[in-house]
Amino acid sequence: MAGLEDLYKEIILDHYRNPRNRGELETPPAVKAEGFNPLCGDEIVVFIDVDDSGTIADVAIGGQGCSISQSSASMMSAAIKGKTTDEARDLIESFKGLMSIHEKGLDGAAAEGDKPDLSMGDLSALRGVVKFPVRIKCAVLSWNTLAQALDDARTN
Amino acid sequence: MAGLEDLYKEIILDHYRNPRNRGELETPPAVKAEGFNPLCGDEIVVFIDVDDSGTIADVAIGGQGCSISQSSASMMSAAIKGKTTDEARDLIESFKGLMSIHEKGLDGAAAEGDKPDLSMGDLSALRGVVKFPVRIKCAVLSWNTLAQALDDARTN
Amino acid sequence: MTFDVATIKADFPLLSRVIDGKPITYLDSAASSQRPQSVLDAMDRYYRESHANVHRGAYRLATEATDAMEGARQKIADFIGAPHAHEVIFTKNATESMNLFAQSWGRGHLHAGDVVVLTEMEHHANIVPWHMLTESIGIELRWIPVDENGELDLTDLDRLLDGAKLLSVTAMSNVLGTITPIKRLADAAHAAGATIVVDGSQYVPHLPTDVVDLGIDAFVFTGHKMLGPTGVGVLWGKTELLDAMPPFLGGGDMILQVTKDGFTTNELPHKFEAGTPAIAEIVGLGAAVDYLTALGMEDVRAHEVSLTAYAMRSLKERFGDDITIHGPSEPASRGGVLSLIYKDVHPHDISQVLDQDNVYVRAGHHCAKPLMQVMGLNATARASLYLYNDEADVDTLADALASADDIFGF
Amino acid sequence: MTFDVATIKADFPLLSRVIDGKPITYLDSAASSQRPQSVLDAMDRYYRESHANVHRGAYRLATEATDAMEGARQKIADFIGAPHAHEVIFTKNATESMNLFAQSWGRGHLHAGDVVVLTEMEHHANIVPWHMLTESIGIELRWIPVDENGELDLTDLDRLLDGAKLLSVTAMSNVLGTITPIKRLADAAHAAGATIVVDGSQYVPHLPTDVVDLGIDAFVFTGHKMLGPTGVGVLWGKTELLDAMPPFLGGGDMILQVTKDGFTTNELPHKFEAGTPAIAEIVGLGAAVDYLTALGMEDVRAHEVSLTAYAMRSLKERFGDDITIHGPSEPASRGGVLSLIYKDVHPHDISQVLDQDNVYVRAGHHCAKPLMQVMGLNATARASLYLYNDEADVDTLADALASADDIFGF
Ligand SMILES: Cc1ncc(COP(=O)(O)O)c(C=O)c1O
Ligand SMILES: Cc1ncc(COP(=O)(O)O)c(C=O)c1O
Repeated sequence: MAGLEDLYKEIILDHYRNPRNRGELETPPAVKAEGFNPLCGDEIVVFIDVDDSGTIADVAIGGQGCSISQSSASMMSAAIKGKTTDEARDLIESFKGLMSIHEKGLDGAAAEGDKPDLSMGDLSALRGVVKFPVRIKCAVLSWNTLAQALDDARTN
Repeated sequence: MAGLEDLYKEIILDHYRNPRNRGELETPPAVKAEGFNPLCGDEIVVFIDVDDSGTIADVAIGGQGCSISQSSASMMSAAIKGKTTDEARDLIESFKGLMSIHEKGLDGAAAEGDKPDLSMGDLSALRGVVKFPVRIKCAVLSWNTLAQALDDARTN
Repeated sequence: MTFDVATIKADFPLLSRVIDGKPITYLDSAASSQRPQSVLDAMDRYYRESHANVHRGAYRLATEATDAMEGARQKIADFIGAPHAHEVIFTKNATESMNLFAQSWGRGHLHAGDVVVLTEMEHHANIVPWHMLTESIGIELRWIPVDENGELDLTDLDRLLDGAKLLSVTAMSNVLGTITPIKRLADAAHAAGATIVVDGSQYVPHLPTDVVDLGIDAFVFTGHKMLGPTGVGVLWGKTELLDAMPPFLGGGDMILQVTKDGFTTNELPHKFEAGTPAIAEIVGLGAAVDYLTALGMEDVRAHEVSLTAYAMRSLKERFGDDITIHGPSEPASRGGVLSLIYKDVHPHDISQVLDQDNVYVRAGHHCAKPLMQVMGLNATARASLYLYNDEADVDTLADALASADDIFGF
Repeated sequence: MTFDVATIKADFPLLSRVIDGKPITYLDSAASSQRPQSVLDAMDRYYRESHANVHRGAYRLATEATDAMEGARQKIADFIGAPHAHEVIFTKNATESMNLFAQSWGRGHLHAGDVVVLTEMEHHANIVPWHMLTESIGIELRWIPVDENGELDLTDLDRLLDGAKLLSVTAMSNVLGTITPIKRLADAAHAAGATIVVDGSQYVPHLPTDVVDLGIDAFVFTGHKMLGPTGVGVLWGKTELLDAMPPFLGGGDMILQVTKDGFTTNELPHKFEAGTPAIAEIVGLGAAVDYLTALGMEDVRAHEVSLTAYAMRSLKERFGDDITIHGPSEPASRGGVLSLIYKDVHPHDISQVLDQDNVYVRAGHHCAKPLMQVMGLNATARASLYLYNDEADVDTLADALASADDIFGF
């Protein structure tokens, strides 16, 4: 059985206690997307401000949730700020690959995504989450919400 | 366990093979009531012609069903013809008493109604039905339909 | 694995029951089948080891329960060839499945005057929900007739489907055993621009099923007729179709958000599964599907065709014109549902006489009153065969039937 | 019979499970209870000996199955003080019961602009069905507020009920444990000319229940929270009320007559029980009620009040202001549902940490989002007590909770 130390890595708790980019952005120019985890009630609000060159100039995170959903959102915000929307989409894919236990089995070590080249930075600390399958939804919530925000930004 | 000879008494089979008062009566002056057993699909149609003195001057039985429902209807028709509506109601009560296993238990002998004085004639042959609880509904169907016809006759 | 009925029979505890010193002969599987020990064990194990409420808990037991339930959903999806497990919606029985479809799809798609096409051989579960929509919305029903052989008369099919919104049809009659030509009906419905939903309650337990191959849009069936427990049924539908349907029951698990002002719905399958599901029953149905898969549905079907052929042949040989077996005369185009008329003994009395010998058949209208009316019958005695029945069961039935002569004096 | 928790615990196979060398501490009975061996045995025996479809068969097994099911109906009627067994309608869970009531009674009695009164502490099962009627019929919802102590604020009750057609209210909150004053609410509803339906899902398992004494018109509850199996729930209603309601699901068993032109409905309870019922589950629920009756519901309640008092006292003593226990502070006016907030560890993380010690509590919104919003919370960690829990379980909870400090570094 997986130990809690696989889940609650120091860096995760750090992002939980000191969330990066916490707040709101004015809409417009920013777009806002909300995500819910209907099971546990976690809520994430993602604001992104995409400039004319397609770069995520600013990002802010709101909502409430557990250490995993909050830290994942915080790390995500740090990772995408200043990236292009295409890079952000690649990152979403990589992160979801990291979290996809179905294809990779439950062994955390083998759970690396198909694009391990993309620098995951702090995010790879979340790898241990796959050993706790119910928590995967927590980790992925902010990323799905970001995907929605990117879609909205495109159609605007 | 009860044997089939308790159920299929000779007199019952006789009424089944040669049903008395089979047919229809013209309505009006007769009243007609239909009864269904939703479980097995048995259908009984009862026609009664009540004269001004409150006597059941004529009766006819239609419908389709098993030996028990058909013979019970046939016996009933013979028993009520020429009786007053009040007497017919008493007979309904007596017959239902005979069939009421709930109060009397499953022992056929003890299942006699509270008014055993009323001459049940051939009808007492149906007493064995209480040993086959699912068949009680068959035996009682025509009597419930008669009760309905008597109600209708009164309101006419 | 060879198909050995004696071995199979031994898997079903109820079938070895002895009453008044005599073994029982269970010939009422079209009403409800029996269950193998493995299904009882799966449910028992679930309750003894892993029960907790599903989907909402983060702890070990809740995860085990959720995995057991979702694992069963996947098995059942595979069993009927459903492309996605989320297309398998759990209900309490086939009746609820059809009502869910009628109410939800109907509210979204049907308006006054719209036409729904049924057949004359439907079970009440596929009639009454549409009568209810006739009352509430004012739809119009059209009926595909049944011919003397007990098959659908498709002469006027195109005319009946013309302008129709929906065809709702059984894949196998529970009275006549008739297997209907679903692929052809699906093509005809789609050509007419209609959706097709199929009642597979009598089909899934007995034939290999592939909803994609059948070309249908939605499908309902029930657990207790396919070795599963009571209390669980299934609605399968194509993702797009289910996504476009409004919710049916409201409550926990089917929501994404609830406020005092309103709610939004969760994704499939949860959207249609309000409240605590029949978790143990779903697990049991998964085990039933495992049992059927291990036997092989092709072999189950082959066994039943040959047993049905034996039954039809031997009953006819023994009783000649004294017996009528309704439905298609060709065993290969029907299931093992034998609706019998014996001399002029009423079916209810037949059932009573057979009961004396622990031979269990059903007498009545089999929840198909419109069909009975078309056939000019009030009731039949129905003996239905399943994978655990053998020729000896058929012989016992014949012997017991003959004893009706003693009582009714022919 | 004295109330001996050790003996009781031994009746529940799951509670003796050992995981990773440690026993389990099950504190999630408000989500779903565990089952005693006698309930599992009753269902197993039913399947091994007496299973057949009910109500329609004349043979021995079908009679046994029907008697088992109808016997259970009578037991359940007696358990809640229902005057007639036919007033007990079996559904698949409390959620279906409430939807049945809302759809059927609602269609018969509610029109655009009519008012239905709920409370802010309802479970989604008693909110979403009414939102759905808001969408389809255009009814208006009013909400009885919840005060800081987690009790209903009845200051404005008469105004809220003024002109209302229905009051639908929980008898016990599944988040706060609050026991609501049903008798008083029933009187007020009736005085205002409104009907009252009560969600007894959290009440029936824990307190002696008498629907007549409560003075209510209809009542819903669910089997799996009261030692019964999954897949079965109950709607109780007064005969006149149920008689006046149109049918909900259409199909077999609920009809008297079906033709191609329409149908007529059967009498109670069949009118509301379309299709094959959850026979084994109903039998299991009957056995659960036998178990509860043998213990005595007065004693069950007394045990839970004293255990709740112990839990509230000992958690407060140990954690002081680091812990918040929501809901009424007086154990006698609440059930053993303890919604906890510990320091600023998120409830989901609490549940994860406790899971490490096999202590099972639920984290989340508990299907009561409007209440969470009123309370200004996003989630709670909920430990819920039942007849098989004891003070040692509470102590284990407290020890496991303290270990959160190690991880979250307080
Ligand atoms: C108060 C209350 N009402 C209704 C329900 C719904 O019960 P079920 O999920 O069995 O339908 C629950 C439990 O989830 C509950 O706690
Ligand atoms: C063809 C058919 N459809 C539907 C049903 C209804 O199944 P259930 O009673 O499990 O809802 C049955 C069985 O009774 C059936 O034979």
